[in-house]
Amino acid sequence: MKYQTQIDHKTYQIEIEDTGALSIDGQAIAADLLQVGPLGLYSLLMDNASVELVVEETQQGYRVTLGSRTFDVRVADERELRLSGGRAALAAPTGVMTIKAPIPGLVVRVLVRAGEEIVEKQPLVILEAMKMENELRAPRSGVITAVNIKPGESVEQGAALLVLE
Amino acid sequence: MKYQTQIDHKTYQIEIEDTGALSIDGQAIAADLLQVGPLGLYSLLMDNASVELVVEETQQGYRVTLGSRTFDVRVADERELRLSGGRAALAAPTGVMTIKAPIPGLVVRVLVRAGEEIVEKQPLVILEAMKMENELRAPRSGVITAVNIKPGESVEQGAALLVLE
Amino acid sequence: MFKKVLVANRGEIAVRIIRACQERGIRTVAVFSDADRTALHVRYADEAYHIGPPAARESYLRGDKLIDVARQAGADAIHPGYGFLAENAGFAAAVRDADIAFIGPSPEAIEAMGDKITARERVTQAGVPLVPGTPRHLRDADLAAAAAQLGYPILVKASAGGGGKGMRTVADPADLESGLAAARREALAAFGDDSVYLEKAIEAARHVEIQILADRHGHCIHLGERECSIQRRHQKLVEECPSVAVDAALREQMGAVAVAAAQAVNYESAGTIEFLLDKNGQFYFLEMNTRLQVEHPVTELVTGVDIVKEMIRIADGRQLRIRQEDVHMKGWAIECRITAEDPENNFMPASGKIVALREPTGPGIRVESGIYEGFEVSLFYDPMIAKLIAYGETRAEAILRMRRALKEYRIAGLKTSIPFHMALMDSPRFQWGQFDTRFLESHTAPPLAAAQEHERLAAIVAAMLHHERGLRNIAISHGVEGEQGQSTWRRSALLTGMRALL
Amino acid sequence: MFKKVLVANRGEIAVRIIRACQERGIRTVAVFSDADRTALHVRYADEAYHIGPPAARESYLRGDKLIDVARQAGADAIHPGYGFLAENAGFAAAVRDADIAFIGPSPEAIEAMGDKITARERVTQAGVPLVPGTPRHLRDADLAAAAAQLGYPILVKASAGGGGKGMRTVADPADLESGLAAARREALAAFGDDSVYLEKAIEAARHVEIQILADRHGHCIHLGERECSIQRRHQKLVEECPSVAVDAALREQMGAVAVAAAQAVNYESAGTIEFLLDKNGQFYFLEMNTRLQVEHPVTELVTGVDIVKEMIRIADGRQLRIRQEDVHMKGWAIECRITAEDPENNFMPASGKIVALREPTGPGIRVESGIYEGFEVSLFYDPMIAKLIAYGETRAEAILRMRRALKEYRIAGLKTSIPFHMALMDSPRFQWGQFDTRFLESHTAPPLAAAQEHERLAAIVAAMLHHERGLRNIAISHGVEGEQGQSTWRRSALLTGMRALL
Repeated sequence: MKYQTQIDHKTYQIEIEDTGALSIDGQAIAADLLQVGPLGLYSLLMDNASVELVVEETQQGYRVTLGSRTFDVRVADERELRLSGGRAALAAPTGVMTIKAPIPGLVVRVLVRAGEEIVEKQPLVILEAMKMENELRAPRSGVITAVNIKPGESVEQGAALLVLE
Repeated sequence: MKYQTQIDHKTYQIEIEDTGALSIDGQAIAADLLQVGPLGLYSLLMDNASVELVVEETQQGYRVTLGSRTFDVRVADERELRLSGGRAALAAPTGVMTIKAPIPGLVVRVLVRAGEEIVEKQPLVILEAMKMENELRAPRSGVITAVNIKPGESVEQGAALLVLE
Repeated sequence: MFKKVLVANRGEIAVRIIRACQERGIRTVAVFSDADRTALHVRYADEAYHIGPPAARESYLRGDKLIDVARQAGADAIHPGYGFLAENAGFAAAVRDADIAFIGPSPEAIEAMGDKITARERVTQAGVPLVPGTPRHLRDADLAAAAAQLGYPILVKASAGGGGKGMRTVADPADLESGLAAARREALAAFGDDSVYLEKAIEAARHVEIQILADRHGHCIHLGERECSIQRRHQKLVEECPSVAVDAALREQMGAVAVAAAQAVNYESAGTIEFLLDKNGQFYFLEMNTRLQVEHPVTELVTGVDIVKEMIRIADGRQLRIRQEDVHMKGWAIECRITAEDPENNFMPASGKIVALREPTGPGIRVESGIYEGFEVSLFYDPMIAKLIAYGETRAEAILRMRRALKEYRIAGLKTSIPFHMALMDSPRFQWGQFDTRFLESHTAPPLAAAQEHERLAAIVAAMLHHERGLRNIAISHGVEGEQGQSTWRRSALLTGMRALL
Repeated sequence: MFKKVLVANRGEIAVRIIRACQERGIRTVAVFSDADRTALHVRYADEAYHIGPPAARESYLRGDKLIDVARQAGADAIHPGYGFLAENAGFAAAVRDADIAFIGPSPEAIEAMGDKITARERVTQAGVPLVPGTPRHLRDADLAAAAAQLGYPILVKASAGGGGKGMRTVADPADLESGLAAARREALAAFGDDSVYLEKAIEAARHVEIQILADRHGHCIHLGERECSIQRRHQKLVEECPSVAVDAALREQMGAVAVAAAQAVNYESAGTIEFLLDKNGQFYFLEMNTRLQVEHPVTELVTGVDIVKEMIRIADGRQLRIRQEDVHMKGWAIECRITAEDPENNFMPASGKIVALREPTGPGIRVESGIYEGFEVSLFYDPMIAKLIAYGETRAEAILRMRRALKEYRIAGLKTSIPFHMALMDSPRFQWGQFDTRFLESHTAPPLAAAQEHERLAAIVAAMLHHERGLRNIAISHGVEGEQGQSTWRRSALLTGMRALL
């Protein structure tokens, strides 16, 4: 079985045979993966290198934490790749996206207007919570199509603040 | 609902009402029990006393560990009590019982013969394991009806050593 | 000695105090809000009482309820921990009026040091050096004039403040107006008082504080300094004892000044005098924290003194057990505050259930934790969920132990500050001890470890899990169910791995 | 310095050594049997290699495989830990022949001290006092004659032995024959050699041992004593540093003798000289353990020296970093060996899956553990699964901390020695320091805490769980699922509990 995995903008081709033999971008490796403990903690031995990882399933795929870094990994298998004609299966999410409040708080500043074009990681809203100001940044580039809040408003956790298209 | 619980030879009458109100041997208490963590660890607040317990379900009922002590508790509800006519529901196990090897090892000595009457906690077999001699004792009084092993024999964990009636 | 102590707090510090009581044979009473019924402090205490809804103002800040519980439980003393009511003079007075011992200083001392202006007046009479500054309650126009006189850069601070809230640095006169407005807004939100004052900003300054212990019989000693310059928005993230910037002579000098400051308010109990230390070895009084400090463990490890137990003894009216000459500093300790915040996203507070937890152990490692596997971290309280403290013979050994322990730490389910701490421990400037309180401004994003190989591993693991799920369409086989090592991966990998060996 | 160390062991000691290497920036290689694929030492190491089936003789005792793995992994040193091959001179020689550094003494030193008769001969020449005894390889008749001459009670010991295996005390000449037979049988089973010898039994003796460190440049120092008298069947259960029975003068005297014993075999690395100490302060050489000792952490806490890191430095050919006069003992440390054994059933070995685990933390507590939640404890290896070490300013504080920590420890799924340790810490004779190696014979069943109230609580909890299961016929509601506090119990209890407060 062939898989295509994508992390940020980098793609890896992984093949796993029925025997369990595994290769990445054509290079064979010995990989041994076991869950340890009741929850998403895994022990991986890859060519005898020992690594512990935390894996959580997300809507888009898998969130893998190892060392001090977290990676969001999307995986497509052969069938999904065929159906979508290659890379498209793993394209970045597009379409309408609602920016929600990750924490409850007071809107101190709104840094964008409806209709404004924005780029990934651009600051959008300043939210005060825990008596500290927190900056919300754009998860991806796009156009702001709606602004549902104004400064001075209190918002609950999960409240829809902006719409991004 | 009324419950009768038994630990060793002591019996407690516990009543739990639909409101959650609880009494033990006629004395009302406020009890708040919550599981904490993924497995059998519980936090109990009883009249504001805070206790942490580990509870495991066993064939006979519940094994409750708190502080340094472990209690095997048998519980019968109203219906079970009616059916069995009171205390009988919680009588000690009788009938045929197989004494099994709790660990694999070498049988060093057999201290009882078939037909011998024994009392609870009497030593039955010396089993050498981990290079140390370990004494198996009688779980209850009765008569040994079969001896399946002899000194010098190696036994696996769980092997039937003796039969007690 | 006290028979029963009520701990008027939650989280790691409540657990810390409960442990100290247990180690003195004193029974303990915990209090909890609806959010904390299963929290560790409730489970570790002998008794626990519910005090209200999650919001602190309806539970942990309700002094009346806490005193009611203490009466009901028959507690003869209350330890306030830090935060919440720890520096509330009214609460300390109410506890005293209820004929219950307050394990901390007198209401008078709390009040004197709690008001920064009064504090400055009191300590300056005792010969404690101050940063040049203004009185409070000035109007913005007067503050602007004073600022021009003091010289920029200048610091705007909340009169009622603490913990860096409502604090602002202004480098340019043009920014003063907006800086004052922002500081007043934050101060009002945090303390219900928008009064601010100014201080000359000390450049390249370190935040160094002195731990003191004082009994009610006139004895007061210090336990050396703590280095707390690693701060973000005036919030401490990492502390150590001792400080690379303090030698024995300076320690003696700062210690004597700290003792004088404490004695200026007839201080009793443990307390901390915070100083700014500039690059020339000049130091200036900042404020006194009239309570147990978050970072007290680093001092405990280096001096061998259990500060919480000493507080209990002092509140019981005993004389100090140790004299200044009995205090010996040995080794080096570093503390990392583990917070539920995302260091890769501007330290955004995080909430959620802790789905997996493994705390580091082993030589030289101390963990002070308020969490467990299954605990729900909410946004109701301070984001600090645990403290990791490493002790070593030398600073290098402590740093290396901290790195090792951070690497062992597993908290899954929410973002934490651990990646920040790992990057900091790898930072050469931190390792060399070359930093001041602005270190994180100039080094805001310490580079995270290059992770090319890690990214590849993450890709492989995701594909393997996807494969296993797809193939079997059942849950991933768990290594811990049944025999260790039941998985298709295991068998194939062992076959591969064994070939070279056998 | 070494680039990569292979740790030829498992469990807590493998984790301990891996941590020391990480704290020195050395890469680590773990080895594992089929039973240990997911063990902590495998997960904490940088690399891990499979070496065979669970049985130690097919995996951890296979020196050839270990050396093959070291070569394959490019390891330049091997640390053997304790047990397994740690005192196997042949293995140490094979490692040396493979041009890999052995982090331990020379094969010659291991061999000299491994044979008890040779050891006695070598150290006696260095002026080390011995317990009067016989040569080995005597026939039973000669042993009987020698016993009569030495005087009863007498000790029968295995020539090849260690760890108390094959050891017997005989008080009456009539029991000598059966005692010899039993000892020979155990010795044969344990060591493949039924040769035994006799020693005069020292009554009311304590087991006190001296930790030494020696480099290859002729420097040898000691790190003070450890008290190890709390033993069951000659297996240590609890150790402390220092010993209540040793004062500064005796420490100096025993330390000097221990250094002489080590130098008699040109010893290099960490090692331990075990003594019997009688009530008059006379001490006798028992044996030398030519390896890292299980109980090394108590010495580390009191002296501040990381013994494992020192072993690595010494094996790298460095000179000792500290001189005798740099060794200062401060505070008190106690270690409890947490074993998978049932103390209420004659210490029967226990096996099973650890379904819940919470290790104690906080001030003065160190845990050295080889287990995790989900780990399967098998009967293949030593039953010691973890060590709990408490440190305090005084012995009393250490004991109180140990009690507190034992109370916090939760290991569910199998029986452990924790209840034994809790009872021991409550024993007045232990608290007063009045014990010798026979303490547990005369105090075999320290009374477990009176548990009338606990029994009642157990009854209530069982009825509540039974009720909840019966009523709903669904799984017990978990406090940790969804919001904290979702249970019928909770609501009713809070109603009850709140009435008094509001």
